[in-house]
Amino acid sequence: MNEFFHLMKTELIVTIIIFLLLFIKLGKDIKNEQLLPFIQFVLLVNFIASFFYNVDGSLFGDMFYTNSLIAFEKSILSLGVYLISLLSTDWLKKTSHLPEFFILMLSALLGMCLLLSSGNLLIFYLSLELATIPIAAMSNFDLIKKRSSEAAMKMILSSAFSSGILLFGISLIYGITGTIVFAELPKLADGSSLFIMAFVFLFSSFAFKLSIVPFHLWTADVYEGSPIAVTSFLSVVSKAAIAFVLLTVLSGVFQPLQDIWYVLIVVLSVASMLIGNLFALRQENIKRFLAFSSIAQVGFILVGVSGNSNIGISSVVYFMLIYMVSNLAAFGVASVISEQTGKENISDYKGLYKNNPLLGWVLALALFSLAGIPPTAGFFGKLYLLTTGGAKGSYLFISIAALNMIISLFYYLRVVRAVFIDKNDQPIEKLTIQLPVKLALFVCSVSIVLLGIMGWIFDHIESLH
Amino acid sequence: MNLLLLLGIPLLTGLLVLLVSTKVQVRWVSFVGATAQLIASFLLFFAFRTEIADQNTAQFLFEVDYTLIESFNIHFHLGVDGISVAMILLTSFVVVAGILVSWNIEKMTKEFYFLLILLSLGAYGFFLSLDLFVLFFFLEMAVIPKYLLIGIWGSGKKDYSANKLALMLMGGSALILVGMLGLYFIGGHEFNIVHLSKLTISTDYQHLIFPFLFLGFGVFTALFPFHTWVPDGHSSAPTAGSMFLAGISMKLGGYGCLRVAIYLLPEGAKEYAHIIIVLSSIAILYGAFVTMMQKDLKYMNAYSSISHVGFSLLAMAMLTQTAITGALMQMISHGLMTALFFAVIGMIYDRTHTRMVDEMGGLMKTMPFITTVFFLVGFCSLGLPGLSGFVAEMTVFVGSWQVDDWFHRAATIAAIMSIVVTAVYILRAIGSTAMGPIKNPSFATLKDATWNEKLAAVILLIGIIGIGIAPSWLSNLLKPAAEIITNRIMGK
Amino acid sequence: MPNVLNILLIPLLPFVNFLLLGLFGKTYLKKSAPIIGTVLMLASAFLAFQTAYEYFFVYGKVGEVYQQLMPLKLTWLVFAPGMQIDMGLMIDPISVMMLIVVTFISLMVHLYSLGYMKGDGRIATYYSFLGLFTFSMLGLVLATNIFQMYIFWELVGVSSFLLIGYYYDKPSAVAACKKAFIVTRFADFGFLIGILTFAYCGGSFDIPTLISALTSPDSNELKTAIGYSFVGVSAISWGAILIFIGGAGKSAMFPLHIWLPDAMEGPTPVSALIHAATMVVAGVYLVARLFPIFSIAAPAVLEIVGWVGVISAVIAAIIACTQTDIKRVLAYSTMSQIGFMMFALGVAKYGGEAGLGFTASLFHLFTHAIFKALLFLGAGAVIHYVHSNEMKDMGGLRKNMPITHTCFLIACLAIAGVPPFAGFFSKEEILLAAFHHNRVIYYIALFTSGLTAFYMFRLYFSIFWNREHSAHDSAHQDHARHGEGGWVMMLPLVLLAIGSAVAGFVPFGHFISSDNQILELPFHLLFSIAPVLIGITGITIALIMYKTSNDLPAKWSAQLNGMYQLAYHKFYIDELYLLLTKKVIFNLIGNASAWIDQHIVNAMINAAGTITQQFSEAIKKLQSGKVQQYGIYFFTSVIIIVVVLIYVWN
Amino acid sequence: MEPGIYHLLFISTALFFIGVFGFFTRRNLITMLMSIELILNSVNLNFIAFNKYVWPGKMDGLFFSIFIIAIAAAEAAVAIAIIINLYRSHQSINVETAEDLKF
Repeated sequence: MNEFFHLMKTELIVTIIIFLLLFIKLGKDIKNEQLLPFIQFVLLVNFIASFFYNVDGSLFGDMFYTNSLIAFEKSILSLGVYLISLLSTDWLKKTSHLPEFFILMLSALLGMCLLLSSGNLLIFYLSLELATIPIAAMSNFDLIKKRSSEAAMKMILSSAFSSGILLFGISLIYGITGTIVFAELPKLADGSSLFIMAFVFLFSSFAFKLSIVPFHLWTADVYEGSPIAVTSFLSVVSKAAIAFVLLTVLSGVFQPLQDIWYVLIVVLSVASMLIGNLFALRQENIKRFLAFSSIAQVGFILVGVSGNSNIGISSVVYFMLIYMVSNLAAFGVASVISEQTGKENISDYKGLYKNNPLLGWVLALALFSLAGIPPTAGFFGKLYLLTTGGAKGSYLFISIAALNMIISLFYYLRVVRAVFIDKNDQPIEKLTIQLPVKLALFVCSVSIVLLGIMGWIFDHIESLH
Repeated sequence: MNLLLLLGIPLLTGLLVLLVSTKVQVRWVSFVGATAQLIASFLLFFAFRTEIADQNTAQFLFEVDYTLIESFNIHFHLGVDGISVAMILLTSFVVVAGILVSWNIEKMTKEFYFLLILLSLGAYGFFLSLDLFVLFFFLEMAVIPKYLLIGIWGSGKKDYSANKLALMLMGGSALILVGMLGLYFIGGHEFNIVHLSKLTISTDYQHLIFPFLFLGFGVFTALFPFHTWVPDGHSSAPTAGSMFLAGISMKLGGYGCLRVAIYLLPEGAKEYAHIIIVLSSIAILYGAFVTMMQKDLKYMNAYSSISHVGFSLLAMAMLTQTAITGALMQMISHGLMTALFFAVIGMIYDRTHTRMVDEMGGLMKTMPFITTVFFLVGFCSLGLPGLSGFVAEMTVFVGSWQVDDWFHRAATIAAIMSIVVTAVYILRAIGSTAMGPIKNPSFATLKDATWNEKLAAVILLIGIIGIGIAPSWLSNLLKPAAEIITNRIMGK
Repeated sequence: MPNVLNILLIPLLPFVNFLLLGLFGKTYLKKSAPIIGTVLMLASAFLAFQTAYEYFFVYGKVGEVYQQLMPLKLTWLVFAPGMQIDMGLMIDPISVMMLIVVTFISLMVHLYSLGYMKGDGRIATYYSFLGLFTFSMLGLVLATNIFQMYIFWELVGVSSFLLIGYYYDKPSAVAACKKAFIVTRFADFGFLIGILTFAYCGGSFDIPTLISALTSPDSNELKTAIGYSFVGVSAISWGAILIFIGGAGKSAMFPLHIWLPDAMEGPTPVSALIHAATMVVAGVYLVARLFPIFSIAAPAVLEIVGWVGVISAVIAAIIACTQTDIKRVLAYSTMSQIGFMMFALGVAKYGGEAGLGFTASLFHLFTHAIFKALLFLGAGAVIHYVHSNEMKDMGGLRKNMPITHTCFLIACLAIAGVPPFAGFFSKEEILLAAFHHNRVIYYIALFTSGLTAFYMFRLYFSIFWNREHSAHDSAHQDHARHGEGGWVMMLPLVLLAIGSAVAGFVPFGHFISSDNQILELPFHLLFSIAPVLIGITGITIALIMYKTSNDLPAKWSAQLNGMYQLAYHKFYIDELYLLLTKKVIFNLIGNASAWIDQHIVNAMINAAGTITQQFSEAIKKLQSGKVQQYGIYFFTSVIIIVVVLIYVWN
Repeated sequence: MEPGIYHLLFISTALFFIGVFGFFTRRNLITMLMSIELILNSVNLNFIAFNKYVWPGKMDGLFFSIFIIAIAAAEAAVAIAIIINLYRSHQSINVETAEDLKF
């Protein structure tokens, strides 16, 4: 029993918070101004708690298992949620359904935690749905905005379709092997055509959630239409969770097929980088811009995945952490600006630095980190990904990845140029930044600077295996 | 001598610049920091000389080694040999001068100085590091400050130039990255330059990886035909930006070509030396001819930089000890000279508000100091004895002439021919700006250099004349290091 | 034994002058600058004469052979073992002779400039440049190492550049200084490659080492150097040719002479010092310095030297006959006289009697320096007086400027080869050497010396006789106020005139010969008849044409129309060069390179960006916004991946 | 004729493709949702068929299909809520009315 509490600690805490919020909702209305700090505090507690009492083990006949790496990944997710709750303060204070929003978000988080720990395909499927459906609802949270509902519609339909494909694949796997337990699958997996087909069906669902080209088409539309808090959740937390699971599934369950999926990953990685970058070049809306940039980033993550080694897993986890703080910083700035001025276009950012130097620096730092420019952490993240990906010795692959860094630098610099260089007669006036937002931006910036230079963090992740 | 000091001073200066409030404080903090760094560089130089005099035969001195990331075998590994010491001296000279000439920047002063110092930090780190990863880190770190310096404080078509510069340099570093990772895997997960230099890497691999590394660093040092960022970048950059760009940043590339590409992959260097020689001979002559046709002083100096840097690439590819020493001397000399050149152009531009050669004239009458410096630096550029350019070029020529076959001889003659063309464009620039009648009546009332400009010019002139009059200290500093490189090329 | 400090101070004192006046001349030493310069030069000249005396009469000779001494040799820069630049002092007959010439003429010019440049605002700069020039020229003369020589060679070039462009606000002066620098630079390109080739052959930059390696018949270096050939010419010959190109550039030999006439844009004392007496003979000195190599290892090149010299001599003399600017006439005359020195070297052999040409050449160098400096300083006095360079503005000045007139006449007689003035003796030896060695050269030279007498006296009569000014008297009165320029200007003239008169009696062969042994200069009275006669004929024709104003010159030039125009336009060599540089180098190469850079190299880089952008625009339709289409892409991709993985890859 | 596994699989595959086809061609959002339900049902059929004929000893397939039915219901609930909201803002449940977000 004690083991149950230890192993499912994060899930339990998240569940408790969800119920707590439900009860609060049932009770009489509390003003957002009072409720929000409380929620933020609780989420902080959740994040801090995720570091303690982590033990390895499994439950329910291996349906649920956890280890220190998974626990660390869960901490990253909790951190992401906490930071989002801070960064979106402006928007959250205005929203009329604050508890519901967090109930949905935490449900999704719960789904993701379960997903990371899932030990068989059933739990995997259930938690995946749990991690997806609430996000679709969240996308619609700007109830009166047309774009928000369009985004939600696209999200739910696409994800339902993709889970249909996923299920078809799972059913085939079940038909071939007779088992849905991860631990048994590698032994039973044969290289038959049907199995490969089932694998591709299954993989497409991952690709869909990670927005790997050519399964990425929903991404930009949904990112653009959703509220920024949701967009950042979608692009950071959700993506991180799926990436972590993809690592375990590919290198664990589908190890026998590794020659096949290596090729697949390489091709899709190149495609993602190219398409993501090429689309990002022309974007005007900052959210849409970040959507395509995140597609390109996923291409980079796949470089690390292709390495198929422990150090590759560490690099991906490390990179996701860096990617999270960088992207959240960018989204945080976008959110502040969007909430206070309603401006979301890159051209509106011209001359931002003049009145808002802090926002300008944070945004620049975040974008440099995304572009992989030292001394920001993004440089280290990307380099480690390339280093592990290069272990297979495919110079062409590494070269394409490196060349894509040039294209991506171009469009990141476009934003930097707007912020620092371009002239504007009516720049965005001085914005007030709320304390929680400031705190979160500070945390993100400091992490962006320090995560890379402090090499022991990577070594720590590496030691978790 | 602890090498961390050399990184610590700029880092501290940068942080202080961010902390202080007024523009005056920013300037003085930067200036004091840069001067302290200059003193530290001299301390390093003397400490290095003492060690050498004490028969310390280690390849790299004052090594510092901290494990950065164990899993990847990345070390924060610093150390210096003669080449690094010389490069660090060069950098600290240019930095002090650059900070001095920027004294009157009023727009976003704090940011400006911070970026300058960040850029210099990148250069110092680059010259100090003995670990490829750290080296690459510092190399890349210097890219974005350049972009911002040009973009924010630049002039002309600065957007285009800044973008071109950042993207082309990024392209260069992408190539370096690939080459570096290649070395890493071939060397058995090793980024350490010292260890890598002890390995015997199979010839095929060397042939494969060498182009990546050399071209990559070549982009930084304006290897033809990847030089096109140079003219636009330099001409749009603010004065100090151009000085740093040409004086320091282009040297990063040259240093990398030598230290990483040629030193670690000697077989590759031998294989591709012919191509490099052809490209750099083209760069030398073609750069000189294009310079001759320019009307804008900054474009002129930018193209002449392409031509001058071509000398060092040419000399490197000759693969003899004298030539490599010459290449390094040329890098140092060109760094000082071109920084001064840009400084002078900046001073002239600040006053006349034009950089067009044919709009000026007779400036000698109103600004004797500036034009005298202009004369001196022009003479340095065309290789006048007593100034550093001569010594460097002669070492290059003598070194190149040692390789006796028609191909190398022809390349050397082509290179020597460029000194005539250099004379043509330098005299044209000097003749139509400083000499002749005053064309624009408003120029008759211009003021001569201010104290900070004078100090900047004098500091760089000390370097130029110091090398020009007594070159052997520099030559002796560089030669042992060059010998190690040539020994590896010869397979000793 | 030589006193190192004394010798060292000879070049260093002018250098101190340069530094002192260059740094503080505008501020602290504004008044005293000329005096400081002159005093330092005086000291330097004194030391030079002392050194010369001691060398020639005290310690220089060991058993009838003058020793080559190197009292000081400091390593300056080591390129590779054996290949190093040394900075040293070389004391041997020719360098000591040159020391005297340079310091003496320089002193005269310093002195003269006190008057000539009086009241010029930048006189401190002027004196510091003079100091720089003298320093560099002395360094060149004293060089022990061929690279040291090159270094000072370049410095000499740059100080010449600075002094020609001294009147920097005159566009013609700016153009002239640029031209001078670039043309000599072009020649130096050859010189440098020549040095590299010599060093490659001889394995050293050290002059004595080089000479011994490349002249002793059994040395390996020489054998390889001769064996190694390029387009049928041996490496050593290539080296010698290239080095001679360097010398020809500096000495304004045809066809690299075009800068010299333009260089007259500089102040006249500068022309006297640099472009008449010292710098322009550096080419002669260079060949003389390396004479053993030329003579023994590359005799064919020496032949070339001879022909280039004599061609330059005659061409310059012809042009000089038609020029109207007095300084230009003197410039061409300089070129012509240097041609004499060159071909004298060309007709010499190493050692003994055959080395007559060598001695003669340097003898002529010595005498020419004196009388040509005198001519220039005299012309300077005239120009100072009439404020014009043109002959038509002069005439009848003999009464106004008696001292100048006398001195000028002595110099003209000297250069025309009228005994017993200096020029007669040296030219005599040259002609004698040519007569024994190469008759064609001898006849051309004879003709040239006639021309020399003619144009010199054309100059002389035009300035001092010709029209008797009545109309211009008032103007002359105006000029006359500053008279001939005071004693500081007249003293050098008188001293030089004395020199021109007596220098020929120096037993030159006792001091200088190709092998440093004493050579009795032969003197045949019968042989002298032809040159002297021809000289007198030239003078007579000039007398008829120019003594009084008449229409003979106009008539004759009309008769010789084509020839005259050709010579008047300097054989259109300038135009040819202009065509070559403007059309070929600027338009064909320069513009083409610039075009390629913009439209090909740069365009390629830009195209990479544009193509990416356009591609990005072209594929934007993929993201159609239709969720069903997304589904189709999704499903199709799945199917394609399955098919590819199963059928193609597996 | 006793229906065998191939018959069942044929039906499920047909259902799957009918669902996919419907998802691609129908313009009405509710109908598209129904098409997805068809896909899910084909998967259910698959699971049951495999469970009965291939792996009769295991119960995984049965459980799986029960969970799928449950999740499908949840999904449909959220989807319909979203569609209703879309109807409020767009006055239509035609998928083509909601194509503002593109490129």
